[in-house]
Amino acid sequence: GSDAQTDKVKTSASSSASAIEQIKQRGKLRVAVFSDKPPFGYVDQNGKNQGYDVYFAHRLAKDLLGDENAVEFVLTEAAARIEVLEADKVDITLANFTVTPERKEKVDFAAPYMKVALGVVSPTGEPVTDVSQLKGKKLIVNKGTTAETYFAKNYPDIELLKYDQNTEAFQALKDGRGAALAHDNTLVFAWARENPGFTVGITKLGDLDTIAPAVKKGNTELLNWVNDEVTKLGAENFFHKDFETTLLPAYGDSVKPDDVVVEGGKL
Amino acid sequence: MKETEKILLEVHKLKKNYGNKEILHGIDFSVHRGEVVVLLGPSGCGKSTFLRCLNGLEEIQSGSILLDGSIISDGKAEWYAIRQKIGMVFQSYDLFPHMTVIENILLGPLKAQKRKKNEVEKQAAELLERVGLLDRKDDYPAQLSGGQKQRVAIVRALCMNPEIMLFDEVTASLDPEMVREVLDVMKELAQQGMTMLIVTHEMNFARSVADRIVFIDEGCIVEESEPEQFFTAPQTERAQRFLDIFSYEN
Amino acid sequence: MKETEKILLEVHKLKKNYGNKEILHGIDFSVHRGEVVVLLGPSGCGKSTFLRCLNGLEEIQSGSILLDGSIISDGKAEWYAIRQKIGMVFQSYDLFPHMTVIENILLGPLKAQKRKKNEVEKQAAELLERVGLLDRKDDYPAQLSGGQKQRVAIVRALCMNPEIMLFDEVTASLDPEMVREVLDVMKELAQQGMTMLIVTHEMNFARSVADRIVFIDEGCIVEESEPEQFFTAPQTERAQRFLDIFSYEN
Amino acid sequence: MDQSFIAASIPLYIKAAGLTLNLAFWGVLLSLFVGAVCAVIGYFRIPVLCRIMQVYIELSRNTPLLIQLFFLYYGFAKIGIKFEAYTCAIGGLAFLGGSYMAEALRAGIESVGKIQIESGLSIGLTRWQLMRYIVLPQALAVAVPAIAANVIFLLKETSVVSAIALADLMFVAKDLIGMYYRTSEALLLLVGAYLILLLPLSLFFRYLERRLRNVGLGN
Amino acid sequence: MSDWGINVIFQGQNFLRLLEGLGVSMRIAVVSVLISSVCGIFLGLLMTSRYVAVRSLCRSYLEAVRIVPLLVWLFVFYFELTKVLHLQLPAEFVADIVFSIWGTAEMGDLVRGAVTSLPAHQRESGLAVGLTRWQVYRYVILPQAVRRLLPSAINLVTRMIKTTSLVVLIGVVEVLKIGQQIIEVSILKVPTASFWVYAIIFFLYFIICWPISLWAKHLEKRWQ
Ligand SMILES: Nc1ncnc2c1ncn2[C@@H]1O[C@H](COP(=O)(O)OP(=O)(O)OP(=O)(O)O)[C@@H](O)[C@H]1O
Ligand SMILES: Nc1ncnc2c1ncn2[C@@H]1O[C@H](COP(=O)(O)OP(=O)(O)OP(=O)(O)O)[C@@H](O)[C@H]1O
Ligand SMILES: [Mg+2]
Ligand SMILES: [Mg+2]
Repeated sequence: GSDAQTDKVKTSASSSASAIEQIKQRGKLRVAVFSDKPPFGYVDQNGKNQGYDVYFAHRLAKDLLGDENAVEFVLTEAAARIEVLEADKVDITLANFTVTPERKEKVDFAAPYMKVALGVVSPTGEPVTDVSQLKGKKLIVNKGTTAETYFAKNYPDIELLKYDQNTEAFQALKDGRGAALAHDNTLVFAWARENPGFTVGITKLGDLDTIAPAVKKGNTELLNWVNDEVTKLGAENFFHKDFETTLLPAYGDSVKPDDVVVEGGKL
Repeated sequence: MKETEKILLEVHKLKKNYGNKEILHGIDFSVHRGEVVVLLGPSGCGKSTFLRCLNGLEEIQSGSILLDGSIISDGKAEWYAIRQKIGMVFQSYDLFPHMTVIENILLGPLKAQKRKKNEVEKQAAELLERVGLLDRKDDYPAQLSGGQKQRVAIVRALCMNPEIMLFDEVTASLDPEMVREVLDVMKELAQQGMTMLIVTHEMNFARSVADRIVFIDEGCIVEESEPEQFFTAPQTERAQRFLDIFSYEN
Repeated sequence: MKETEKILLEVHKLKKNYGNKEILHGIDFSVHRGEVVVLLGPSGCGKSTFLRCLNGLEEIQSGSILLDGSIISDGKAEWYAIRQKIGMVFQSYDLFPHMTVIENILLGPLKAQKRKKNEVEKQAAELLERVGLLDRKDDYPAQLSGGQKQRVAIVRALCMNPEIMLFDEVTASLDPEMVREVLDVMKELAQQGMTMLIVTHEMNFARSVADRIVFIDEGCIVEESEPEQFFTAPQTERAQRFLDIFSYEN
Repeated sequence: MDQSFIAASIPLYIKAAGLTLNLAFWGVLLSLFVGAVCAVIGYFRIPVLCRIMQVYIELSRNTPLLIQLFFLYYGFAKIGIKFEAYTCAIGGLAFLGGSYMAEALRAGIESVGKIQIESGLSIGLTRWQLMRYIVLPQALAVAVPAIAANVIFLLKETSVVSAIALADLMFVAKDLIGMYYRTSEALLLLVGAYLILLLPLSLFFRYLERRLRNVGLGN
Repeated sequence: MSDWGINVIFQGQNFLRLLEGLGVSMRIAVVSVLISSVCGIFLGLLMTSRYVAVRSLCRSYLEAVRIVPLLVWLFVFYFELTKVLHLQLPAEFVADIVFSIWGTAEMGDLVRGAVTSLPAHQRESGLAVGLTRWQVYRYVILPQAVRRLLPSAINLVTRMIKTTSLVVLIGVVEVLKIGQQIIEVSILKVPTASFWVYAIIFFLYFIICWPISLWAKHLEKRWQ
């Protein structure tokens, strides 16, 4: 895990040098990923990075450097996803990074490779089927997720219980600490299937959000390259393959690929 | 002059061990009401231990202690009640540093004896006046000199109206001038008829205040006599050797 | 008897303040080689302060101190080097508690004077032998009695081969017997011709050991005289009052 | 720096500071209580309780608060005892702080001279009165620096409660960063908030410590 | 269900990974404790300086470190420093630095406390046997101060070990994060994994910190 940071003390090369040249010189593409958000970015029981984002990262490395293992994963936390770019710790962030206007001010998003909608899961006995039912109740969300941003912005009067870890959020739902839990609908579906007694009362909420790779603000060279890459990969239906390899085993048939996958950067 | 008829404190065959070491080897001893007894003896002979036993600060292994005719050493008596009748002043300034002079003095009478506040305050003021410290009553111990602290400690003990007062080298850590202040207070007490048991190394004071000198060595009472006799012609060779230390001619 | 021709330590118009308060008001004073001077005076008169100035532990405000003819108080001399010629023993047992007796003694000679280990060890053994503590050389200070500690402290100072020794009430916190042990050591030193400056409250000792008595009151030297004269017929009324404290007749 | 963002966030921080203070206050109070109970148990060497206390102290001092909280929050819910996050937070702080306070007080009590206890006894105080009037007041005074350090430690340690969804200062800062990525602003506000909470406290304790030293308690 | 939970720990490399994570925590703790001890002693001595300016400078450092949360220090050193100075420091190195800065401040305060609690006459006796000021510190003050500050210093060490879990914010993965990774991977299949994993981590911390506490108690007794 932490060996991702073996580079010695050095000053980053002047920004005038070509960004892609730099990567090639280094021989490694540095990508920020999550380490604890299966099935998108996580570390498996053998200590290897896995997931939808990671699969994509390997492909990027292969196309840029000719070796799918020429990638250095920098494990990150939600709160540090932009900082790692700004401080030049990584070249690309692939960490389930939802595109929002605020974030666009800080980083440059490439074309999306995934989309999510929110789902709300609640106990079967007291199902929440409409957001209005949540007034005056507690809704469980995860810090730094789309669900949090969405409810904070659109329903400021719903009290949010915010957890760091997905497991903790779901555990809290089980313990009855909130009336419902809002998260990416993919995860919510999968979880409800494994946990009898809970249903996804709201399956789609709000606008469809897109998830895209991000690069440092102003790094147009790399941005353009990633955009081209996403378009190119669309031609070969790459993300469907990604889906089958990484998401399908986790979600089973509760989620249809076209609910999640974006090919060629086009919704 | 003094009423010495009635025995106030009596000790029979008192033995005291620390661990396996016997420190007091069966002491027989008594003090009459109004009597002033000075205990002398080399360092480590057991004087402090003896006083502490009388006050229940140390458990005794055998023997008995009687106060006013009733046994207090049988484990049945409540020491905290008995201690209200026995005042004790130690060598180290033992005032409670977090309380003012007057609070130090009132603590025992109010909390242990549950007496009325006005009455005790009046008595405390009188006693402080007598030792010349009434104006310092709201000071903290840290603001007092060693001699002043010891005078307050004496007042604190007196304010409990004890039947007997025990003094354990109360001047040993004082500067010479202060020694004098404190001894003067004790002397006055003696003259007013307080029953006192005093451990001291001030030979001149011992000689002038004592009704009786008790000389202890290695946990036994070796000699008991009138002060004049003890200081001019001690009966035992040990006492003689002891007295020699204090006369520095060379 | 003693060679008192040469002045070893000289003090001119020494003034010392603590904050705004002047403690020593221009002291003029000297000690000849081999002389034993005892400083007497009531508590707080400035005796300790004076000794501490001589050893550079306190900065002085004006005046000068000369050791062996050369000025040491001008801020140019290195005190740590001068202190190697001036031994000092304090009232509080000042041994280093984390070192054994012998380590305490060797510290100065080895680290400050950088002398050879064998030589210093030999000298330390001799000195310890003389104060009767050779067998305790590997004990820690906590295992010693107060008197033993003070004897070690004296040996520690002596082992630096000082030209003069300063003693500040070294027996004040000791039991009577221990007082005797320590005074005997000092007396022997005096007889061997060590130059000494002693602050003490042991009047009998002062009388028997001193070549000269210096009486200080309120930061001034009030009287200087031979011991016999001082104790039998002091010239000033202040000295008389001071001496009265020590004779307890009442 | 985005000033409008800072202005908009200040109310959030004020509210969070309130929670932080609230948690710290009750946490410290309970810690002191737990610490005092432990100290008294240790002082009187109460047989069985003494052992239990030792186990508690070792457990609480040698494990992280985060995991202690986790077990309080989720673990107890598993066996049917559901504490509110707020209760857990205070409980957790008390569990952790209790052992620190116990150590501070123990050191304080040990510093009260034997002679003080004996003087207390010799004016006829009972053992309980002795504890109440003589030992504890002096022990507290001696322990003030250590207690002060613990108070500040606990106040900062409250940041861990964000793990159980309590919106304390650290929670708000991390949350704002995660949502809006105004990292500098969020952290600046965080430092500002801690400064306002901690600096007066720290200065006050320094003043207290100096005062106590000047009074010269414990001779 | 619950017997599933404990299995999680023995799947694949999980247990080894936890130990590795513990190794990371320990590496940071050991490095920063060593640095803090050395620097803390100097800081502590500076804090007893006779010059008010030196003292208040040290004091400001201490207050600054105490008031600003470690999280912020980590951010500043890892991200801001890079942005401003273009200095790329490895994350674990930054963790070492930040924990050393914090440890030095706390240790310095402990040393100051211990040194000032020594009786003044110890210093004076040292001077009186002709030692230089530095020698007095070296042979007289420090050895005694170290004995006095030991219990609280050990306290600090265990606290530092426990606090290392913060470093995950700059991408250093230590035992707690690995625990969370293991737990999250099992989110759908083994919901009870968290209890077992946390129990193991609880135990791991305890097994590291407890002997240190015991050792400190032992030394404290021996040095009485
Ligand atoms: N708590 C204790 N444990 C073991 N031995 C003790 C204890 N207290 C005193 N002793 C021993 O008991 C003996 C008598 O001590 P005590 O203090 O009674 O002597 P003392 O006559 O008062 O001497 P001093 O004049 O020095 O005060 C000494 O040998 C001492 O070492
Ligand atoms: N560090 C200090 N700061 C301020 N005043 C001091 C300090 N040390 C001593 N003094 C004052 O200086 C005066 C002289 O003190 P010093 O200790 O020299 O007296 P002394 O003659 O040695 O008395 P004693 O016989 O009690 O030892 C006293 O009034 C004392 O209060
Ligand atoms: Mg005694
Ligand atoms: Mg003096």
